[in-house]
Amino acid sequence: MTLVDQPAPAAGAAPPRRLTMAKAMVEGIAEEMERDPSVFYLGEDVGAYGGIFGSTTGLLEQFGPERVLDTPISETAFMGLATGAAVEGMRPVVELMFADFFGVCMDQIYNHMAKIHFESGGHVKVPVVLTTAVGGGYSDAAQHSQCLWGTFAHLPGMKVVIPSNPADAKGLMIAAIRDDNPVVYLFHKGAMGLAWMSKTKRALGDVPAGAYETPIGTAAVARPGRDVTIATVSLSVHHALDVADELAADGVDAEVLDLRSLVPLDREAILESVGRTRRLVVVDEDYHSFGMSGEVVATVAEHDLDLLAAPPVRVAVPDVPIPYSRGLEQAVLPTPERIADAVRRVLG
Amino acid sequence: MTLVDQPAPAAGAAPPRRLTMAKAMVEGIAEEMERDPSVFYLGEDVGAYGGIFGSTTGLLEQFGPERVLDTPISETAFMGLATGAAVEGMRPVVELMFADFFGVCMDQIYNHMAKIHFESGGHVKVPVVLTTAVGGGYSDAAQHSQCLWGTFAHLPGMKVVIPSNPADAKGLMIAAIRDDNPVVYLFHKGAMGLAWMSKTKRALGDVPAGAYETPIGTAAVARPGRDVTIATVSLSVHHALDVADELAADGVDAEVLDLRSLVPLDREAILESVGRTRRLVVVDEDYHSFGMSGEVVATVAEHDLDLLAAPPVRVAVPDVPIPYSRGLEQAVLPTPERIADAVRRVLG
Amino acid sequence: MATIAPQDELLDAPLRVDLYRTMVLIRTYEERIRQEYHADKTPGFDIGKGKVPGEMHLAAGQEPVAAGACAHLRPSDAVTATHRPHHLAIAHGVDLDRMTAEIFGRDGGLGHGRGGHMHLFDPAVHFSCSGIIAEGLPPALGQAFAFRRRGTDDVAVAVTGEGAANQGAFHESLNLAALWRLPVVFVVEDNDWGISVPRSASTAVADNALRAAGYGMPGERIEDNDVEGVYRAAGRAVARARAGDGPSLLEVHTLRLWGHFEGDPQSYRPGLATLDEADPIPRYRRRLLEEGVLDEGRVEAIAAEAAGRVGRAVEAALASPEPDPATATAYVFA
Amino acid sequence: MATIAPQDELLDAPLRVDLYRTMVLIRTYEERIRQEYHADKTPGFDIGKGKVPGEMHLAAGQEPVAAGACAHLRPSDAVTATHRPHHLAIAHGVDLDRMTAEIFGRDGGLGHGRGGHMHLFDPAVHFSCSGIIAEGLPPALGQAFAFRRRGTDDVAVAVTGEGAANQGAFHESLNLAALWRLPVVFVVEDNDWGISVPRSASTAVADNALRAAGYGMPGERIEDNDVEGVYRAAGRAVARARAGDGPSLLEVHTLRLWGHFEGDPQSYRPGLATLDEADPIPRYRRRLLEEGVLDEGRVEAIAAEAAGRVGRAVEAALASPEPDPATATAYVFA
Ligand SMILES: Cc1ncc(C[n+]2csc(CCOP(=O)(O)OP(=O)(O)O)c2C)c(N)n1
Ligand SMILES: Cc1ncc(C[n+]2csc(CCOP(=O)(O)OP(=O)(O)O)c2C)c(N)n1
Ligand SMILES: [Mg+2]
Ligand SMILES: [Mg+2]
Repeated sequence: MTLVDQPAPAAGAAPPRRLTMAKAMVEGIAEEMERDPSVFYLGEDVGAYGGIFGSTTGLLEQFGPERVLDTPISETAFMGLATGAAVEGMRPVVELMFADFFGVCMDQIYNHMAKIHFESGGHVKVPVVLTTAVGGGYSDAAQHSQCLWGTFAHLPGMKVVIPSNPADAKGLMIAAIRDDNPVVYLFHKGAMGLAWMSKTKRALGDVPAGAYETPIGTAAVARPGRDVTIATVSLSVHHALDVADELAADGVDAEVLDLRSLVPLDREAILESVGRTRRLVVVDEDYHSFGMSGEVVATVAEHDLDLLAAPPVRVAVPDVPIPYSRGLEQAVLPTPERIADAVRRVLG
Repeated sequence: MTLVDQPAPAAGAAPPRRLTMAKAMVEGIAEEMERDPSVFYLGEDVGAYGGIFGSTTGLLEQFGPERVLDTPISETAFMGLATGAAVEGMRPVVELMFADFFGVCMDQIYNHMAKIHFESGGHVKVPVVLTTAVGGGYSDAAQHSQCLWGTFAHLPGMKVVIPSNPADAKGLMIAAIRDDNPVVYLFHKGAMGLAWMSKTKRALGDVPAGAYETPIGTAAVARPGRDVTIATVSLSVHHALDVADELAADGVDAEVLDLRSLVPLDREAILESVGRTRRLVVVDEDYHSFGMSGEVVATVAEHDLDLLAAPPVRVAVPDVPIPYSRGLEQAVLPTPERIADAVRRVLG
Repeated sequence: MATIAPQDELLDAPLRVDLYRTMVLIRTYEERIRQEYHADKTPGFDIGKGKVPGEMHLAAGQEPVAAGACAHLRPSDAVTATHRPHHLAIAHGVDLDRMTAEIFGRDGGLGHGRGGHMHLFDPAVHFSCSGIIAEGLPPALGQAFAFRRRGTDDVAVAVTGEGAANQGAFHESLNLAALWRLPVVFVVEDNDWGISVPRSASTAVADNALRAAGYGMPGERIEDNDVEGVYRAAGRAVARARAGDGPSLLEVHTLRLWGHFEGDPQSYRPGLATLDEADPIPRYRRRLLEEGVLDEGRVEAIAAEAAGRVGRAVEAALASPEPDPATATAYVFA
Repeated sequence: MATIAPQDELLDAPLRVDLYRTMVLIRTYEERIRQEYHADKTPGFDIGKGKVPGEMHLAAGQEPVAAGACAHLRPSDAVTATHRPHHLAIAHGVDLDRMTAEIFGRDGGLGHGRGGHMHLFDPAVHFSCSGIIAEGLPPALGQAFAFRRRGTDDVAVAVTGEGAANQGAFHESLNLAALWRLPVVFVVEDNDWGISVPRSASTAVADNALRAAGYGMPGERIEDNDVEGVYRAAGRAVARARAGDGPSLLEVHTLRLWGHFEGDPQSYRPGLATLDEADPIPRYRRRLLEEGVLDEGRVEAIAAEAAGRVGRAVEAALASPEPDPATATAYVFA
């Protein structure tokens, strides 16, 4: 009975290692902190606790309190501190405990972190990584279960990356830290492989040792297929893969496209995949309207209507706050059942 | 040389009157304040100043400082005050001076104002109207020129209305005040008819005297046409009408659909119009990606791909903060030139 | 509402028994919730499983704050709590059956199962809470504003943790409440911790009451987790608010007896072994026994009464149906 | 950086002349900007028209704050200003030509015409500003943090208005800076007004220095818009920050001589007619003349020098080309 994971095994173990997404993320941070003294991590409960969702487990022990800093519950102040430190050449990684809390510090994020580079005509760089936990599925209700990537992706000036698996979690973290721009890094609690939360069988994955970058702005074909493209991100990639496996038994060959990054959005990969499968299902754990699902559909429609053999289908949270009660929450999340239904629908 | 408008003429004048959008908005507020003692207005510089953009001119004189309250620059506190007062049965209208400032108080808006009704299982009502100024075009740069309606519309629990003309400004205000839900009311500075800002010829309009409601969630055909649907909101409605007039000379008959409300979005009206014209241009002064333009396109695409004879075209701010310099700003705004180009493109 | 005894006089015996009874009811309730919460999460703690899923923040040790402050309130007064709301809800008289049903995610809950334990709204007693740090304060200002406009002398009690006192919302709320002389009583529950972060690592001053001066309002810190100290100080603050003299700030040095949330290993926390010695309930019981205000029989009766009440609440909750998933999108708009 | 004279000693004459010279340069600059701003907006004021469009917030009357505080700084120190930034930018040595080009929206501007007058960034002297109330403070903390990490004794001076002192960001920034002993000097420019709202209608206390106690840092209010008072107080605060002893809060009672922004009718403001009497520049000039630190010739030379410098800046700005609209989407990402 614990909400804390064990620290990752000591570095130096030979590849391939199977790690949880949390451990892979921490490994990426730790390797960059070793390489570059200007990298530091700050946020709430990221020190002794190791991050409520295991995002910093072991970092305090390894790097000490000068580089792994617990902050007061003052998101505006410490988010801005990260921005200012980045302006002066440091490379902060700053954690917002839940994405749901963005509203207490959004001005720092989108009016400052995201805009200073532009306003300065390119003269000032703001290399911050903003890490934050997203997603529901464990009855944490309306203020602690949201994904909100559509909100971040709508506002210019920040890159937005969303790893779904351990290898990408490490590679995108390294790429984000090395990027000279603000990068919002959204990790799904349900995909972190935490001991105290239900896991999918895909929560563990092979993670290369040593430094590598997963390119920001490049989607990945998580499963190639011919009949339909399921475009999605984050935990829903796992669900989509499960659904694809299940539908394969019925002779349906679904392609799962893990977008991995919303800004930049790999529109070419979407068009290429849909160009082959000619059918599109977008799965989005964020709210339905005015977000990712609409953007992906519009990307295809405005490019070439003939690409699509059937109207695209969206599976998202139907514009309702996330309800607490399990049955209600499951009814609004993009569950495997809803994804499978959508695939069947788009196949006609 | 003044940034303040004159107060509206005394009530009782016979209809039809031609009013600016600012005066029509104020008239709606004033009539509701007279009718319902639980209505009050609060915000920064809404008292003696009369609202930086004329949203409250004359209200202090008419209703006194108990019902028209200047606040400290503490958006989180006074936004929440509005929510709490609404919970207790009052009907506050609360002004956020510029929509661009949402980030200093977004938690109050979307985690409280917008969610309390749901979290309470419908037992608590939150009848707040959140008024805020949007839009650029006068070189107010990256922190004072945004529209951001996509951001508000993405998050469930708030209605989002956007008047483009004086009659709707009054009717939507009255409807918003009487609505039992939080309603975000976005008024475009460039459409208010302010003496100190460039105006389109459509800044003045006939406004009925007395109380009437413009239904929330209903789009309006601002100009009927057969060849193409230009779906848009706010100041861009004026530009679209200008473009339609101009193109009529070339024999193009454009329909201009003023969505007026993003939540609820009148999807039927979009489908009905596009069903007739079979061509769609979406004009959106908000950022291009993950917002309104994508949602409107997706609404059509997911309904019936055959509705469209050509790929839809979006005219929006190309995911760049609003630049200061006039030439740069005009290059990123959805100007009449860009709209006309898009219409020509969609007509093939 | 009993009259407030001066600092050096003993409080009335019946009042002291009431304070004790409230604390016992709260503790009994939270022990039961804790048990129900963990009951079906084994083997292997899984936060999303069981009859009561999700995060669970219990207030064991903080009962003196709730009992002492809410003793001055009537149902028409408002109380705003945090992510850790049960003690205040119970002390302020929130419907226990429907609150419990909400915690169990049932349709008969305060929020028809939509809200959960961090989102309890009972309009009958003007109770609300929020899971966002310090952001419950601003709506309390609005309630107070509405009370004054309505011409009543009702007040709003707005509670946060010491960690929350470093949020911007705290500052803005205190300034605005003072400026507009709103009938608000701000209560900071200083339990020394904000999750794993000790007060010394979050707050630049040792006493939040010091901050009251920055808003021109009275500030007072109550040491020792003393329910009677809270009662007296809250009495002054509530009276001041009712009289139209504006807000006050109280900080109570209290105790988080258990983890931040259930499942918190508290490995960051020294002195865990001896924590129970500081439990305010046995301490107060011993004192009332010594002073002859309680006897063993009365103690047992109070415990039995609490157990009975809590048992009935849990039974009622479990008897309420799960919400129908087909209604999952209901209640977004009125 | 002159050494700081004790409170009762006169400042050195050359320093006093420097303070005066800085104030004159600022005023000369702002008078010229005001003139350019309005020049081509007539007939009928149109905010979006002219060589300098958009909102324009000038700091006439607040020169003592900038001159007094920045006199202690070196280019490696940071200054963060608000929507009203010119006086601080000039006093801290921001490149005047490129700043002016930015205000005129030219490609040679500090931000290639992207930023405008509320968004001036000059990394060479660590200068920045923001149009969002109080939200410039948190980044200043980060600059101070980086300076300390780098092992220098550089400091960050973070400036806001008195209206801004009621924003949450103000509170959070002061607490965090104090907690981490960051080398920050917070300066509140109290010009009595937040647009049309007088201080009494925004702030629950008469003196923001009182709030410093809530963060365990020294607080000091400088009355009378006195440049030498600012100089002395800022000297103490900067020295403290350089020594590693943490932040301080200064509030200066200053004067908004003109409207909130250009075009502000100020109909809400009493005493407009006599405002010029309080202008700090003639006042300081008279004093220096009386005390023999300046003579008329020197005064004229300083004025001429300022006019020359400002003239050259405006010329340079006007010589810079407009940005190419084809590059409108540049600089979103590095
Ligand atoms: C704005 C915001 N930031 C962070 C959190 C996460 N969080 C929940 S409780 C908590 C600690 C609160 O500490 P305190 O205010 O002392 O209350 P306590 O838990 O001790 O009762 C934190 C950081 C949150 N809910 N909201
Ligand atoms: C968060 C936010 N709210 C409101 C505004 C609009 N606004 C710009 S300046 C100003 C007044 C600021 O007053 P003060 O801090 O005293 O500075 P001054 O203008 O007097 O220099 C306001 C309300 C803003 N820019 N940002
Ligand atoms: Mg605490
Ligand atoms: Mg001011």
